[in-house]
Amino acid sequence: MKKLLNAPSDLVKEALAGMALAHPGLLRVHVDPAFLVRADAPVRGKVAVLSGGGSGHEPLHGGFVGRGMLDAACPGAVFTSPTPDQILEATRAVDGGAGVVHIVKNYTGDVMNFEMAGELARDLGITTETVLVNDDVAVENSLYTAGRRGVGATVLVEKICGAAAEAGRALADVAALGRRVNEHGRSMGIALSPCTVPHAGKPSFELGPDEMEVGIGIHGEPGRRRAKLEPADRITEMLMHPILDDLPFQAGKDVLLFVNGLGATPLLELYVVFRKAHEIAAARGLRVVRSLVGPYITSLEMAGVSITLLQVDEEMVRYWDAPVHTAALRWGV
Amino acid sequence: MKKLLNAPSDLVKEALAGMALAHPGLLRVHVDPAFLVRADAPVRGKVAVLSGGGSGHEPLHGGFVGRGMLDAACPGAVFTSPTPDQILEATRAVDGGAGVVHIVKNYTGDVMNFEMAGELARDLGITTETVLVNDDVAVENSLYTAGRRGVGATVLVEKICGAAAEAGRALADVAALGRRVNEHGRSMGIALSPCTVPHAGKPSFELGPDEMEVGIGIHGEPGRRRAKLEPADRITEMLMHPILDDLPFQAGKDVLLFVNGLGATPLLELYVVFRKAHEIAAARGLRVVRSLVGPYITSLEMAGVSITLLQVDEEMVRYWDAPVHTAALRWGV
Amino acid sequence: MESGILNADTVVQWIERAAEVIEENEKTLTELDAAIGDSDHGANMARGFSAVRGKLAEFPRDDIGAILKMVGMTLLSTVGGASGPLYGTLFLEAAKISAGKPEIDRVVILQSLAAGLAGIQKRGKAEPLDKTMVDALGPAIRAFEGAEGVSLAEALAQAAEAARLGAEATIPLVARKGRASYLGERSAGHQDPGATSMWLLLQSLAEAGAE
Amino acid sequence: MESGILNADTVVQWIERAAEVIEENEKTLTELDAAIGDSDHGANMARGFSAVRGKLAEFPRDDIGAILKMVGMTLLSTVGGASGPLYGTLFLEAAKISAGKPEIDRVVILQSLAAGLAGIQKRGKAEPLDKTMVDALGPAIRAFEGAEGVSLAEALAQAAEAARLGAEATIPLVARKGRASYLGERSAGHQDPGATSMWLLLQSLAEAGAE
Ligand SMILES: Nc1ncnc2c1ncn2[C@@H]1O[C@H](COP(=O)(O)OP(=O)(O)O)[C@@H](O)[C@H]1O
Ligand SMILES: Nc1ncnc2c1ncn2[C@@H]1O[C@H](COP(=O)(O)OP(=O)(O)O)[C@@H](O)[C@H]1O
Ligand SMILES: [Mg+2]
Ligand SMILES: [Mg+2]
Ligand SMILES: [Mg+2]
Ligand SMILES: [Mg+2]
Repeated sequence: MKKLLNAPSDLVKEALAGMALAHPGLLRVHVDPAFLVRADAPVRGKVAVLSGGGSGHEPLHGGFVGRGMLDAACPGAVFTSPTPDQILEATRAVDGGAGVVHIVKNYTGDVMNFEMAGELARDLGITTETVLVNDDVAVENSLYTAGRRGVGATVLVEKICGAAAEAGRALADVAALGRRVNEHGRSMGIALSPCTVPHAGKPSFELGPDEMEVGIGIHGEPGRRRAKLEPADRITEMLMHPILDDLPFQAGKDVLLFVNGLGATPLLELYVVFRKAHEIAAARGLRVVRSLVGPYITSLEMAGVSITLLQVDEEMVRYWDAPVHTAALRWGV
Repeated sequence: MKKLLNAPSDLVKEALAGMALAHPGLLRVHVDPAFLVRADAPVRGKVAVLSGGGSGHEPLHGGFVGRGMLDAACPGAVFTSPTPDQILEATRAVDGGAGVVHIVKNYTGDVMNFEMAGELARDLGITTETVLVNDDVAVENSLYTAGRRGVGATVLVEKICGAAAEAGRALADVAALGRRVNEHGRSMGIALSPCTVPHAGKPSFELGPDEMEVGIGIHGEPGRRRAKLEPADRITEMLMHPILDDLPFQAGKDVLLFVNGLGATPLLELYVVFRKAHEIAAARGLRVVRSLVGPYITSLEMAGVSITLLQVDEEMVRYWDAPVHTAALRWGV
Repeated sequence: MESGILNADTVVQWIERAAEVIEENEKTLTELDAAIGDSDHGANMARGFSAVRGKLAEFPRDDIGAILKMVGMTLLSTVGGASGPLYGTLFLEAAKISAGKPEIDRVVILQSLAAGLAGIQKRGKAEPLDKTMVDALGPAIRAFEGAEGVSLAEALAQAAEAARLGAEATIPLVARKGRASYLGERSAGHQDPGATSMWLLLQSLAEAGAE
Repeated sequence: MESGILNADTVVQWIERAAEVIEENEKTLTELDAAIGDSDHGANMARGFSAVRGKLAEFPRDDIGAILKMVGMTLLSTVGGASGPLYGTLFLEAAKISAGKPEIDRVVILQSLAAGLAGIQKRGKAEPLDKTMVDALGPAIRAFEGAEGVSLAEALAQAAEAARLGAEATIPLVARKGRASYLGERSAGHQDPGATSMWLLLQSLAEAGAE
C-alpha cells in the first residue's frame, strides 16, 4: 500500500487538522467527537444543513462546509459512516434554532447512525429533517433490498439545500427541496482500478489490465458487473443511457450535467467524457444549462468516473447559482 | 493502459471540446492550432497573460483561463510543449494592444517554442515579455545544465500576474512581478507511482511496492533518486527542508503554502501533508498567511505530492486575493 | 460453569475474550468485507472492541446490565458503519433485560439474546436469509433455546456452533440488506462478514462460559 | 547515385524513407525517452513526419530548398517539445543553403548539414557530449567531410555510421541539456533518444542516396 500517511488510524484526524490549518477563516474542527463546522456556526435563525459519511470521498463532505452549503460535516473512518454521538454533537453545534437538515446517503450504516442521532437530537429538543439521497441507477431499487446508493447527487443536494438555508428558507422547505433534487437526479459510475482502504492495506478487488467494473459505488466495493474496457465514448454511453431512461429525462427539459472523477482520473479524461455526455444529452433534446466537472465525490485513489444528471427547475438553478464559499466549491464570493 | 479515452491522438482535442461545452461563458476554444482564450478576449488596453505547455498537467493551464488569471492557454500534446504557431496565434488572439506576458516553465522545449513564437510576434508588432518559472529545488541550477524546472510556482505566477494585468498594470510591471514571484518561490515533489503517457501505453518507470521517487518532475520522468517509502511526516520533512534552505526562507516572513496533488493523491493525504508542512514552516518562524491545497499542477494519474512555498509581500498577497474566475480557481466573483 | 448461571466476572471475561478474538480475526473479517463490501468490517470491530477493552478494566463488576450497556454505548460511538448501530443495539437491548443483575440464568440469557436480535431486526429491517449477522444470531438463539437437558456451558457451545453454521450458510445467499446487496447476484459465494463476527462473539461467550 | 549529386527526387525519397523509419521506430524512441525523459519522443517525431508525408505527395519537386523549408515548417508546427524547434531549425537552416536549387552537390550538402547543426546549437545551446542529438549530427558531419575519395553514396553511408556510433556513445554520458539533465547521474547508462532519431534520419538519407 502506497499512501501519504502516518498511522492509518490517525489519517482522518490528521487530515482534519490540516483542513483547520488550511482554512482558518472558513471552518472550525472539533476533535472528539470529530466534526467540522463553518467558522460562524451556529448561525442564529438559519436552518442548518449537515451531512456526513465515511471518509475517503473528499472533498465530500468536509470540503463543502462553509457559507451557502454545509454548516457541518461528520467524517467517519474511511468508508465507515460516522457514529450517532458525532452526528448529535455536530447537530447541536450548528443548530441556530431553526432546525437542522441531515443529508444522508442511502447506505445502511449511514441511515442507522443518522436515525439514532436524529432520535437523540429530538430528545434534546432539536428538530431535524432527513433528506435521503439515493440516485445510483446501477442498483436495483426495491423494498426488499437496501435500496439505491447515494452518490453524485449528494453534492447537488448539499449545494442547493445549503443555498436555500442561506436564503432563509424554513426547515420543511429546505428538506422538501433537497428531496426534489434527489428525485430528479440520477447517477452511474464505472471504475478502471480499485482503491485501497488504509486499514485493509490492499486493493478491495483486482481488475485485469483490460477490465472495468460497471455500476461501481464509492466505497471500493465491486460494481454490478465486470466488463471489458471500452473507449471513453462507449463507456459514456453505457452510463448515460441507463441514467436517461431511468427518470426518464424528457426532451425539452433543462439539466445540470455533473461528470465526477473517482479520484485518480485525470481532468483531461473527465472532459473527454463530459464532451460525449453533453452530446448524448443534447441528442435526447435536453438543454445542459449548468455543468460541474471534477473530483467532488471520490473513492480514495480509484480511477473511474461517474455521471450525474439532474433535471433542474428555475428554483434549483437559482440556488445552484447562489454564492458559495467552501474549500472545494466557491463562487459569487 | 487503462484510461478514459478514444484514440490517444484525439485526447487533447476532445478534452478541449469538453472544456468549451462545460464552460461556455468563460472561455472559447480554437481548434487548429489548438488554444483556449477567455470568452471576452482580447480585452482592449489590458496586458494579456498567456501560458502553455504539454497537456497532462490539468487544470494547468487551460483551467486557469478566465478573468483575473490567464487570457490564453496553449496545450501541447501530452507532456510535449506547444508549437510556435500555436503560441503565436494565441498571442495574436489575446493581444489587446498593451502587450502579452508569456509565462514559460523552464523546460528546453517550452523555452525554445516560446522563444520562436516571441520572435514571430515581434515581427508582427506585438510586444511580449517572458516570465520563466524555475522553482524546483530538486534540480541543480547551473549555467551548464538546462537549469531548474518550473513546477508549482507556475500556478502562483499565473494567478498573481493575471490579477496584476486585470488591475491595469503595464507589461513591464506584470512581467517584473511574475519574476519576483518566481524568485521567491521554491518547490519540490515526490512520486509514489508513475504515470502512463497515452501514446507510450505503459508507465514511464517502475516502482517497487515500498519505493518512491524523490525530486520528481511533472512529466513522468524519474526523480533525482529512488528511496524507501516513508511515513507522510517524514516525506514532508524531506520536501520542506530543501525548500526552506534554498531561498532561504527567513524567520518572521509571510508565506503562501501550496500543497499540490500530482494526480491520484486523495485530498485526505494532501491535508495530512499540509498539516506537517505548516508545522515545519511555523517552527522556522514563518507565518503561513495563504494556503492552497489540491491537484492544480498534475502529472496525469501519478500519485504523489509537491510542496511550493512562496515568500509573499503585500503586493503579492493583494493580487493573490483579487477576484479570479476560471474553471479551476475561483473566488471573489 | 456448571452452575447454570453467568456472573458478572464471566461476562467481563466474555467481552475480553471477544476483544481478543476480534483482534486476531481483524484481517479475516476485512477480507470477507472486501469481497462483498467495503473492506472495513475488521477495522470497525477492532476499533470498537479495543475501546471497550480500555473501559473494561476499571469497570465495576456488580451489574451485568451496566456492563452490557457500557459495551453497547462504546460500540455505538466507536464502530460506525452498519455494524456499529446493530451491535450497539444488541448490547443495549440485552442490557435492559439484565439491568441491575449481578448474575443471570439461562432464561435471562435467552431473553437477552432474543431482545438483542429483536433490536437488530427493528433497526436494520433484515429478515433471515438476507445474508446478514441475523443469520448467525437467529440460529444460535434457536439452538440455545432447544438445548434442553444439557449444561449451560454446553448450551452456549451449541449456540456458538449454530452461529458458525449459520454464518457459513450465508455463503450461497444473495444479499438483500446492507452494502453487499449492491452486488446483486455477485454477492453469492462469499460468507457474510457480520455473520462471521457474530459467530466469533458467540464463540467467545461459549468459551467464557466453559471456564 | 554515382553522380555525386542529390536531386529533388532523392530528397523527397529521403524524407519519405525517414517518415517510414521513424514510424517503424516510434516505440523504440519512446522507450529511450521513457528511461531518461518523458516518453514522448517517438510520438512527437511520428506526428511530425506523418504530417510531412501528408504534404510531400503534392509538393513540387523543383526546389530542394522549398522542400526542406516545408519539412522544417511542418516539423516546427507539429512536433513540439524540444525536438520540434531543433529539427525544425535543422531543416530551415539547410533550406536556406539549398534555396532555389533543383540539385545539390557534396559541398552544398556539407554546408547544409553544417548550417543545420549551427542552428541547432544556437537554439539549444548544447555542446558536444551534452548527450543530445548534437552528438549524432556532429560526428556525422565530420565523417562526411572527411570521406574523401569515395562516392557520395559512400560518404553518406559513412556519415550515417558515424551518427550511429555517436548516438551509441551517448550511453555513458551524463546529460547536461534537455530534460534528461534533471536526472543528473541517473541519466548515464541510457542512449539519448534525440541522438537516436538523428541517426535514423541520416541513415534514411544514406539509403536514399544509395539508390
Ligand atoms: N440491515 C442489516 N441488518 C442486519 N445486519 C446488517 C444489515 N446491514 C448490514 N449488516 C451487517 O453488517 C455487516 C457489515 O458491517 P460493516 O462492514 O462494519 O459496515 P458497513 O457495511 O457499513 O461497511 C454485514 O456483513 C452484515 O452482517
Ligand atoms: N538543448 C538541446 N540541444 C540539442 N538537443 C536537445 C536539447 N534538449 C533536448 N534535446 C534533444 O531532444 C530530445 C528529446 O526530444 P523530445 O522528447 O521530443 O522533447 P522533450 O524533451 O521536450 O520531451 C533529446 O533526446 C535530445 O536529443
Ligand atoms: Mg463501511
Ligand atoms: Mg516532452
Ligand atoms: Mg464494511
Ligand atoms: Mg520527450
